[in-house]
Amino acid sequence: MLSWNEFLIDWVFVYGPLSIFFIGLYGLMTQKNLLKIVISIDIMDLGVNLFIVSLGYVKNGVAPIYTSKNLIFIKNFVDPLPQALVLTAIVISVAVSAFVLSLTIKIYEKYKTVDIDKLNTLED
Amino acid sequence: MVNMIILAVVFVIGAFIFQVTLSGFSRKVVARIQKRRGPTVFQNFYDIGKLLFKESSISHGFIFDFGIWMALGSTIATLLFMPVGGWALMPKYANIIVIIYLLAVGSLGMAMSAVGSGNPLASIGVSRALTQMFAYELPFVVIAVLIIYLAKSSNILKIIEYQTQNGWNLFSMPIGALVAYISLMGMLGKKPFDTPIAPAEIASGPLVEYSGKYLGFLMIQHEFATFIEVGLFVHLFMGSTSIIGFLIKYIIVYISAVMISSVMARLKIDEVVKFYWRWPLGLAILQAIITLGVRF
Amino acid sequence: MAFTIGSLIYSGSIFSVIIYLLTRFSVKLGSIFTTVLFGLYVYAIYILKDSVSISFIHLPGAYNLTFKADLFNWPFLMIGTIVLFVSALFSIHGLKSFKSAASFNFLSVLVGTSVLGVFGANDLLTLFIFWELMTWASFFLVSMGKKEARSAALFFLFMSMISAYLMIYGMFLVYNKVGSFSLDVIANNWGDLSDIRGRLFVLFVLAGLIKGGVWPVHVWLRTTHGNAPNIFSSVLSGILIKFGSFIVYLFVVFFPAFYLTTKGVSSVGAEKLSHPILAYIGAISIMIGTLSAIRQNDFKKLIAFSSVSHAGYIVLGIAFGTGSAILGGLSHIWVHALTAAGMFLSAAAVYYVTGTTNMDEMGGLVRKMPITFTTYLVAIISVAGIPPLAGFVSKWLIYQALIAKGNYLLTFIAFFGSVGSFLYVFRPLATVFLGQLPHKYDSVKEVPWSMQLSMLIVTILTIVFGVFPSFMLKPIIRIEEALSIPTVKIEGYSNIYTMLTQLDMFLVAIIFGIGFIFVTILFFLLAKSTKVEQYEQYTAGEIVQEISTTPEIYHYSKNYYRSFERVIEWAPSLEEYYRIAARHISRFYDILDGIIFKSGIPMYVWFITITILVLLLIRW
Amino acid sequence: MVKNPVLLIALPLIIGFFTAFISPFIKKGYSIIAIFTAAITTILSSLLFSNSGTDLITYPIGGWSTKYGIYLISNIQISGLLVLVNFIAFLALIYYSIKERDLGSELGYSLGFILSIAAVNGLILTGDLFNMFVFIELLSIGGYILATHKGGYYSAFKYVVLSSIGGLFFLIGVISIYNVTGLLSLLYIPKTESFHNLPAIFLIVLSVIWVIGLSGESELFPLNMWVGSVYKNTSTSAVVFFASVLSVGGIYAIIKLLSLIFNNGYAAIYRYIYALGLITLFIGEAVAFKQKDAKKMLGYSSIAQAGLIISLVALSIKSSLNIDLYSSAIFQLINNIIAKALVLFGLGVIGYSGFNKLKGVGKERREVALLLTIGTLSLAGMPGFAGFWSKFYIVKSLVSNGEIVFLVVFLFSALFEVYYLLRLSQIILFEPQEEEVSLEIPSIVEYVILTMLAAVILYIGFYPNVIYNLICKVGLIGG
Repeated sequence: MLSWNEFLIDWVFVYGPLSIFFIGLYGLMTQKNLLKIVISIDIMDLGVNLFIVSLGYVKNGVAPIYTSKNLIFIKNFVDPLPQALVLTAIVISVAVSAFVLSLTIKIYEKYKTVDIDKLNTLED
Repeated sequence: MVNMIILAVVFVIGAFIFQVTLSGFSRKVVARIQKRRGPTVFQNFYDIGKLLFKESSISHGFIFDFGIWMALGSTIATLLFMPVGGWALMPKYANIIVIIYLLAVGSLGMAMSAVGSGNPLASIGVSRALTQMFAYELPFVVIAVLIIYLAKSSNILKIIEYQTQNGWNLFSMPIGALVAYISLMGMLGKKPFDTPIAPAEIASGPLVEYSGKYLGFLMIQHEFATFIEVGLFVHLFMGSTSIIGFLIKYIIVYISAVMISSVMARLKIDEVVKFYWRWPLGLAILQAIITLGVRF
Repeated sequence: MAFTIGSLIYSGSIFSVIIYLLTRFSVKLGSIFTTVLFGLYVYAIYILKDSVSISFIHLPGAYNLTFKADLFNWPFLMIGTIVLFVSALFSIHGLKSFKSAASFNFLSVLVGTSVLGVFGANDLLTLFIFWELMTWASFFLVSMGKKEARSAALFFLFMSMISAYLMIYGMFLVYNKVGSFSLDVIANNWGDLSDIRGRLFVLFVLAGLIKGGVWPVHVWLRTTHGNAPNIFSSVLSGILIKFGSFIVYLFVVFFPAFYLTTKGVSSVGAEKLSHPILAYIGAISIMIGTLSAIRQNDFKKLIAFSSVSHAGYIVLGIAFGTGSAILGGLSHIWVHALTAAGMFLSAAAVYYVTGTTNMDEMGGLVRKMPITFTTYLVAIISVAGIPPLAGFVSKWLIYQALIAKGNYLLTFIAFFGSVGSFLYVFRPLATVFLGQLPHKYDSVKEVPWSMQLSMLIVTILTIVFGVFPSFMLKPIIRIEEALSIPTVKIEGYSNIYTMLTQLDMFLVAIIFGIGFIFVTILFFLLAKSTKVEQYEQYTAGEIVQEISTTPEIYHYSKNYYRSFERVIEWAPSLEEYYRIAARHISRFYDILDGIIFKSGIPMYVWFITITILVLLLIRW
Repeated sequence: MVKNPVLLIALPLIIGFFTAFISPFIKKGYSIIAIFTAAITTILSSLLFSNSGTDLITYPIGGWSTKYGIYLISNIQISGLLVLVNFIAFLALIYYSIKERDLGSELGYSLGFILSIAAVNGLILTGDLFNMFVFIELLSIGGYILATHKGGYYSAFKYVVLSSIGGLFFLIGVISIYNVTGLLSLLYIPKTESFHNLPAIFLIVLSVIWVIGLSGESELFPLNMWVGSVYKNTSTSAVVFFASVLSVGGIYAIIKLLSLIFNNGYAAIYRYIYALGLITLFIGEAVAFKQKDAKKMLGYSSIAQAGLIISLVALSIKSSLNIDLYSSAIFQLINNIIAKALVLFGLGVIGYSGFNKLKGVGKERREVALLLTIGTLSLAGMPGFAGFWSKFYIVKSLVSNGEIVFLVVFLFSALFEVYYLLRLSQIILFEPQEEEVSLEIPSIVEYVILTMLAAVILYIGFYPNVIYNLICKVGLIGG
């Protein structure tokens, strides 16, 4: 019988984010609409970010904070670095999303379509 | 040196008289085959003389003349390298390759002169003549090279010497002799290989524009060339050291060729090529294989 | 004045820019300058004859370009510079109506330096660098030609690059083994290279065959020669394809023989130097070149295929391995350099006045261009191997060697090529120079003096080398003696002795001359002939003016050997197979482009995914 | 003077933000700021170059230990590459300011250029994995902006999608290695015990993920599908950036990862990457051969070169840090970006890139066409030009290592490369003109740019060892 902890680590923290990632990938492989492609990328972003956050998980972990009152070194600190990294990654993905959405608008303005098949014939 | 020059002059004149007489004789032979009486034996002398001293003749420009000089001049030059029996004017240089190629200069000169006349029939004739040459040279070369190899020399005198020691090549390689004989027919332009001349078709081809002394020169050239070609065959296959023997064999070969040709009909030029490259060439290679197989 | 190859190359590269600027200023001046430069090359190489000099161009760093002029490469340098000089002389007037004359002269000088660099190289690196220099310079030169020249140049480039890449691989193979590019070092260590010798041989000889235009890699010659600028064709066929022969000479004769000689072998026999497969490749090349040349309708393409056939003679001679065969093969390089130059220059002269090289459209030009005609006539007599011209000597030497060894098949093919060459060389003579002169060429004149002069030089050299073959053979015999290859004896200027027989070219020429003069005198003693107009012909009773309104109709030039072509029509064309292969490669590349790059984003993602899966799942 | 290379990254960023802030007050002259930035980074990198030696020097930032903190690494090879990249960026910006300033918003694109410079410098210099990720993303964002310069929005879209996927892969790799070693420092990860205990399959997956993650920027297969259309549909200055600046960042990042992290004996890894590089080389040359647009063609040629370089580096590490192979790869990288920049500038000066429009323009723009031909000849590896020597050294190292398969693939693709490059010159110089094209008269500055690059190519062509010896002396970073 799977313990709750193993279930959490394996299925929620690893396979969960990965499956979200693959859903995004599936979207990229199948969708022909630019907006849907943008959404697929965002889904992939989400999956990766969740994966990063989940790697920092430590069972019964506490916040990795030293204060002047609490100078004791505690073994089950949660790793703070992935959380710091994920912030950067999220910022970047937001920026990219914004950019790519504006590109989509521009493309629509220029070609009056967001369908990939049509765009391929219009611009190569 | 003076001796050499006298000998050369005598040789050329002798060859001329002999061959022209013989071709006159051959006309008689043909006539008899065709149940005619035929002209006199000396008819060819009359013809040449008449043509040479004719008052009027037509020239088509410098190349037309130049080609004639080149044709006759180089044929005479070739003749000087040609041995007769065991005798040769320049024994050291009686080289078969030189003779074959020098003879080509004569043909080239004649072809140039003929095409230089500007008559398309002449051009057609020349193109056929060159094609025919390409056809008959190949089987001939295979056999000639075989003989050169056996004699270990391309000097004709050495080849004759080889035959006096080992017997005639005619007997040691009969297929080769047959091939060379067929090639000889082509060289001489006898029927069925008279496609380049084809009087009824292209009005004698290369000769169409010639008259007077031009035609006379070309007739002389033709007689000399015949002498060289038939002579080569005799030397290669029936080599003998005496001049008289040579002349007898020569007469036999030449007259037989004339006789055969008088009962033949003309082939088309692509048939000529196909024929030579199918039968004589194949037989020549067969002969080469047989001879080499026997030797090794 | 001390010349070295290095200093000549320096001067060439500096003058190339000056000549470019001069030609921009005045075409004639630039070409004269080029001619003077190449004339200087000829002179310098001539006085370098008996010197063994090694010169350097220092590249900063580990590699130097080293050059030598010694008896082993002198003949190549000599003939190369002569052809360069002659075609530069031709270009003084020949470039008049040429659009990019400045670039032409600039690149010509680069090609000139590359000739010095390749033939004068003392190490493989130098050889390779100048080889590639020649490739790109001549690529641009060929591009300047006719309409189809651009694609022809690209094909030429492609084939040249294949040969260059084969060479660069071989070059480093040998470098890894002996630690040097130097030819002497390689030759001295030739015996220790046994494990890579086979590979080296294939790489370099194949490279040489491609460049030399030998079957089955001759396919670039037709289009390249046919479409290159006319003046450059003579250089291309005269020298540049001899680069290939030079490489073959190095690897088939020079290295093994030099090694054996340094080992103290007193006589290097044919068994050590003979390469039967290569000899047969040369023989096939003779046949293919001859038969293809007969079928050409374009003056220059015909000469191109004759080059294929003659490259075959050269390879056959060199690869056959006996002293007489190598002598014949190497001297054929001289012969063909001159005759190819003569033929191409006369083609260029014809093009200069008529603006075409299509043989159908011409005729009777001998009336207008006697010098050009003479050049062509002498060149073809030499090409066909007819005495008393140079072509006979080299071919005769090859025949002697083949007959002496009793190789029937090769002898037969060698004769085949020779007899066949009568056919194809006669076709331009008949259709371009002889026959009826069309009205459109009524006003043409003989080409200007510089072109006449350059053609005369070629003609005279061909005759001199034929009548006095020792000028041509002695330098090559010196090579063979230095390599202890038993060779033929030569006495005086013209008497050649081989195992089988002897030949005196001067005597042949004299007798030929006597016969000719005798007949000519006789001709003039007889009654004078009347000269008639070109139309006055025998027409079987028709009146010329009625049946032919133009001379073109009365000139037999189209399908000259149609009846013969019918006999060989069934033969497949190698060129066609190459074209099919190229089309397949091209289509495959199109498919790659279409699948990978032209598809949309979903396909891209599929590709990415598949790539990752393939990379991860295949256990390497 | 200033020895810390951090200014190479910080200064462009600071200038960029500053420019953005002052944009409400000044309306023009942003391109001058961009040129100014590139000039400063060029000078700074030359200073760094003159001060650096062959040893790898670490420059910690903020006083942190290099094991845990952010730091930069540099030696004479890295700084030399920086000089070159910044210099070409400088030339491209000059070209931008005189010719293409009005193509789009001057502010936006100037910022894009400045951002790209910062990102490339950062990517080449950084010694830290997460920083590397940030710079990759920054580089991509700079690239996204540049890709839209001439309104090629759809091609930019492709680029964004592919690059984002690459970035995600890279991030997954970074976080995985952090999870097992607890470090992000390139120099220290291989020294940890936990790294040594990692199963081989983990390292293989990791290396594949990283290389594929970086393949978007370095133009390697499989994320390089954007290259052709972006090259075709953007401005000359932006294309020069892509070909000679941004791709260098990507390629050098891969080189750093390979040589610093995986440098001791995981032969399997190198087989993958080597194969990937060879496939890229072959496909790139094959597809470039078929193009009818010069810029697109050069784009695919860049792909092929990236594949070649990565293959060589992978091979050099596989055959126990072979300096020859590595040096020839770096030499090829340098020669390639210079020559490619020259050809692209030349095309920009002419103003067209479709073959049908380029036909015969050399007759009117003779000097430009000749200078451009120097570029194509160098790319084709003809003697007298820089490219010959890199090809020479590549073949030399391949033969001496017995890599015949590689050699055959390389030479086979090089055949087609020579063909299409010289065909470009041929079209420009010799083809008869078919369409009427209106050509602008080039300014003297444009000639100066072209001449400068051509002179560099010729100089290297005659004195290859000046640069090659330097590359050889350093050898592999971390080697």
